[in-house]
Amino acid sequence: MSEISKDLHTEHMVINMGPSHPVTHGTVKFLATLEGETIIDLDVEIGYLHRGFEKMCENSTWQQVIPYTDRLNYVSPLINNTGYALAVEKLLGIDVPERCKYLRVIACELSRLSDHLTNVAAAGLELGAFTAFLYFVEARELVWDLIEALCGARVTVNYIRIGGLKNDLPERFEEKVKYTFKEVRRLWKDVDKLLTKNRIFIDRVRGVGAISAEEAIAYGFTGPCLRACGVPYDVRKAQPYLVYDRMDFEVPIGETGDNYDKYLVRMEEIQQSMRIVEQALAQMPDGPINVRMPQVRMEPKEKIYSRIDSLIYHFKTVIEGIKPPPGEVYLAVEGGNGELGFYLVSDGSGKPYKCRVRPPCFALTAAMPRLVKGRLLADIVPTFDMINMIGGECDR
Amino acid sequence: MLADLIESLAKIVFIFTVNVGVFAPILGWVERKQSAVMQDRIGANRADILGFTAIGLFHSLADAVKLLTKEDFVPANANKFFHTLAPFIALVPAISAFAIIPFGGRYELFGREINLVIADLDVGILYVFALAGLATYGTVLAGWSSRSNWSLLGGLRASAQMLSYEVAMGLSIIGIIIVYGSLRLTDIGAAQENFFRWGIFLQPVGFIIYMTCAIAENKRIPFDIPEAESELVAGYFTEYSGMKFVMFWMAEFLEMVTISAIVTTLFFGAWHIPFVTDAMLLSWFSGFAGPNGAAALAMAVNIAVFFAKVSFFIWLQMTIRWTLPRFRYDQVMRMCWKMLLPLSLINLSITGLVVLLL
Amino acid sequence: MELLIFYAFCVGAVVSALLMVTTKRPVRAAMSLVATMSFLAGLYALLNAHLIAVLQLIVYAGAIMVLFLFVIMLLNIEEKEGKLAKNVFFIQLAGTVVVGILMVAMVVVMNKIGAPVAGAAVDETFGTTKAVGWMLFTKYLLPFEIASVLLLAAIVGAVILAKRRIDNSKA
Amino acid sequence: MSTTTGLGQSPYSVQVGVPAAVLKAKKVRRRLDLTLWEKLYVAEIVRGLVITSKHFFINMLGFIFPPAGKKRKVFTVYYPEEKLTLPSAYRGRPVLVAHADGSEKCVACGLCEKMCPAHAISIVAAEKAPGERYPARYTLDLGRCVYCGYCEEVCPKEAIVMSDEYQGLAQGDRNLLRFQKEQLLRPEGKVKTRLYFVRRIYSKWNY
Repeated sequence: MSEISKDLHTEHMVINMGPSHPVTHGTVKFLATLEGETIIDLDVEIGYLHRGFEKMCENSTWQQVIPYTDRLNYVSPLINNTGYALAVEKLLGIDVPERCKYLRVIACELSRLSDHLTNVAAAGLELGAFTAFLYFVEARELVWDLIEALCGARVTVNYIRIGGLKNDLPERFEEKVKYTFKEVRRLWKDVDKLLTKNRIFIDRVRGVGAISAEEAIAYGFTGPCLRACGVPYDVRKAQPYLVYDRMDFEVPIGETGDNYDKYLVRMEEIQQSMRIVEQALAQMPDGPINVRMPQVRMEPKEKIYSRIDSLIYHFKTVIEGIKPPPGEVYLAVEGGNGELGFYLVSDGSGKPYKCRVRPPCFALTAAMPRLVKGRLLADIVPTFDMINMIGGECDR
Repeated sequence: MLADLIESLAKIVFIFTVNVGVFAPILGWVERKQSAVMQDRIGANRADILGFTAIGLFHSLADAVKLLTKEDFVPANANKFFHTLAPFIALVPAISAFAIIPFGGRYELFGREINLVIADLDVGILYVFALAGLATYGTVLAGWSSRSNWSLLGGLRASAQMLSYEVAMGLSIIGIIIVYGSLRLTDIGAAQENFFRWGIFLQPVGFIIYMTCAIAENKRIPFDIPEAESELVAGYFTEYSGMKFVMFWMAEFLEMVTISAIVTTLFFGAWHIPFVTDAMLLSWFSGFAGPNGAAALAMAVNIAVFFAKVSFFIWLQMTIRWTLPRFRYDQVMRMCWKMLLPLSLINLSITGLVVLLL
Repeated sequence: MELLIFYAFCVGAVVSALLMVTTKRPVRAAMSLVATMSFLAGLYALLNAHLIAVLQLIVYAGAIMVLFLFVIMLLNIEEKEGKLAKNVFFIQLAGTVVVGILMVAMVVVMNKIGAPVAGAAVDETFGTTKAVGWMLFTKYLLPFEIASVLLLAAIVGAVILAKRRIDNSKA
Repeated sequence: MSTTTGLGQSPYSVQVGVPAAVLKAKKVRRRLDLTLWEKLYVAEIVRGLVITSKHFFINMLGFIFPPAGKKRKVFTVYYPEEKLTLPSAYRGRPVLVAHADGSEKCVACGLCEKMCPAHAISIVAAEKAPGERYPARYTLDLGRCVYCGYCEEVCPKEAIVMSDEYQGLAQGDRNLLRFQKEQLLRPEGKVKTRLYFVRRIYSKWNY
């Protein structure tokens, strides 16, 4: 070591990215140690959005949990609703009618559509491509219009019920879907042209945040981030729930697991989701949407107004709650970010004894230091965007 | 002597009004409105005077009032002197760069020869580079004096980027200088009377390099890494508010106008309409307006054409800004030193060779 | 009028140069130097040497001083007093003596040579880009080329020195 | 790590027991290398500019010559002047339904209070006449309400429904958001469509 460099006074710069920083949407803090602009250490601090979801569930009846699940991954709330409802139904050992299953598939895929649109758009926004962001937000707005027509709200949907659904399809829904998907496909093409082959965008995302399939599995990756590594794992295919086994769709996979692959996988999944919705609408049979079990799903209003036995059941179900048999159950659905699991324990009372959520983005966020260490400060941006951490889901 | 003074004063007042009075405030509105229309939105349309909104134009007025009355916040640890000085250093070169840009031809009006340029300097375009070099201090000092990590990183990035791109920018212009054989912008402008001798046909590569470097020098997307809001919050002006913030903002817009004006002058025929020479204009107008009236009308046409071209390039820069994602820090530097600099050197030597052989 | 501006620039240059020397804060000193450079550029411009003025701004104020500032910022030198602060009095005394001697020498030299020539004394093309370029590439071609080779050598040397240091620190 | 190595040899489908044909994996990486033309930046940048300026000019035309029946081509809504047409499923602020004589339909059974996930409803019940209950006080804290629509769903008397009102909910004082019975009461005619919607969606497809 020469004399000069011995005296040379260098020190690392420690910066706090977040919790309120433009890139840390979802409220998270990165404690980054920089050498120049290179990240030599990164610490992720989560928990800024902790609401005590799991504890809250223990103090509410089984039905009351559903609005809470809306707030888990607030970009794709319908999938959370579905996952929870399916888990409770598994606990109860009941099966919902055919039409309900198809409607749930449609709801889930619309939600996934809005999730991926938001994610890709936000990634573009944070890399500076504001116009691409707004094109996809426009598309998402159209999808949300569909969701609003279906559920009555855009984000806090509260649509899926244990043993059924809140309501049936609104009038002229197929027409709206047709119009919306035409527009979404047009905007998808525009964004594809703006970003996919743009050298600036490719330079920013390709090779950044790459991870091998083995390591990704070891970290507990699921969803688009795992598929980007080349593993065709999709809960909809691996353990088909609802009627996904009747749908014809492909699982897009990448090669290296870098941000470019994650982007491409999400872009492709937008297309696949639209295909699934169209197929489900075409195949959907007529029939009931709720199970005929007054102790689980309330009776039609007219019966409640007119018949005393229905009314008594209604009161009992609401006040005491649904009473699944004691036991425990784990059920996973394919959420917007990956495998969204619900682990429920029942002690036979009207309230969950334990409701634990396996959030897909928790494992992804945990891998952030591995993904960006040794890279430049600016690489946090696309990597974190493609991980798509949602505070509500990660912190619960 | 007095007439000279009046003439140059008139020109200064004209340019100052056009730049600071018209372009700077309106560009804020244009940026919002144009990006909105590009992105299928409506954009600013709320500010009104007596219920009259003028498609949102009053927003620039409202912005000005708001920002002027806003608290001028200086961080506790900041170096107050340089923190205050920095925005001025950033703004002054942006305003004064326009002095050497000709916005019209040379005409005889009431027996006086009037040249539509404030200062017809012999060194011409180099003056702009000198001012661009000084503008660097604004950002560097702003980044340093704020005593914030984000500002410091932004200031460091800004100084490295602006220094590097100045080199490539200078070299890209030399091709044009060789072709027209003058540094004087009025000469270059006058030489482009012939449509087929416009700079864009003679130096297409030079145009692309210059445009790239100029946008980089102005620190706008895709080269806005010194202020990249998703990485550095707002880079070197993170800690600025109120009037000082506006000065950076205005400097950016004025630089945009200057860049457009230089591109127009060097590459797109300055004040000329394709296939129409100034003499033709004069002969057309003198038919009904007399010699003085014809000169005045021709001057007006020149100015209108020049600013129309400038407006187009402003539109183009805005479109670029709202279309592209931004580079990464190392990619910006690599692009400058490994792509633009060699490219401009090659362009330069080829131009020199061709000029020598012809 | 022009003379007034000339003197104003002179005073500015001297004052900022003095500030540069006396201030103990690195950034302030660097910025004073920038101011000196700018005033000098103004002086050149008033002396009809436009090209030199602009080059002064581009090269010294625009590029080299930015690098100075860059380094100062990177090293994050605090606004501390220098090590010599203890013997302020002697240093000031010594400085005064040296400056005084220089002043006297300058006055003597000035008297010998005579007053600086006025701007009007030179011919029309003085200081234009063409004239300077012509001189540079004909009469002073050899010194010009030698200077450029010297600079190249300096750059290569700097790179080599910097590189070796990094290698050493790794080993 | 050691348990997951060797993934390259055995496809993942074998591990999860799903045949590869079912998974229908589709490679998305279209090309590994960029062509020289794309490496030059310029072509793709120009393509991007063409797209955004296409939007720009179409929208500009849409502002100057709006399409028939609309004010402009972009679908942004000038909010206070123009309003969205809400779907029939829309859940706005919950309101109480009043009889024709102005008295509330509610019989203070307390189901909505019990079901409300946000504990926004509190009812104090009283009796008008023996056996005829009514809510002496009905407080709905709209600062807590999450608009889930459970109250409407469980009400056996069609006494509380989700209206299409969404304005006037921004207050500086939380106490102003504690709506009392009088503020919540709406005549039956005003919420007729919603009542019809609720009755229909619950009966049409339930069985």
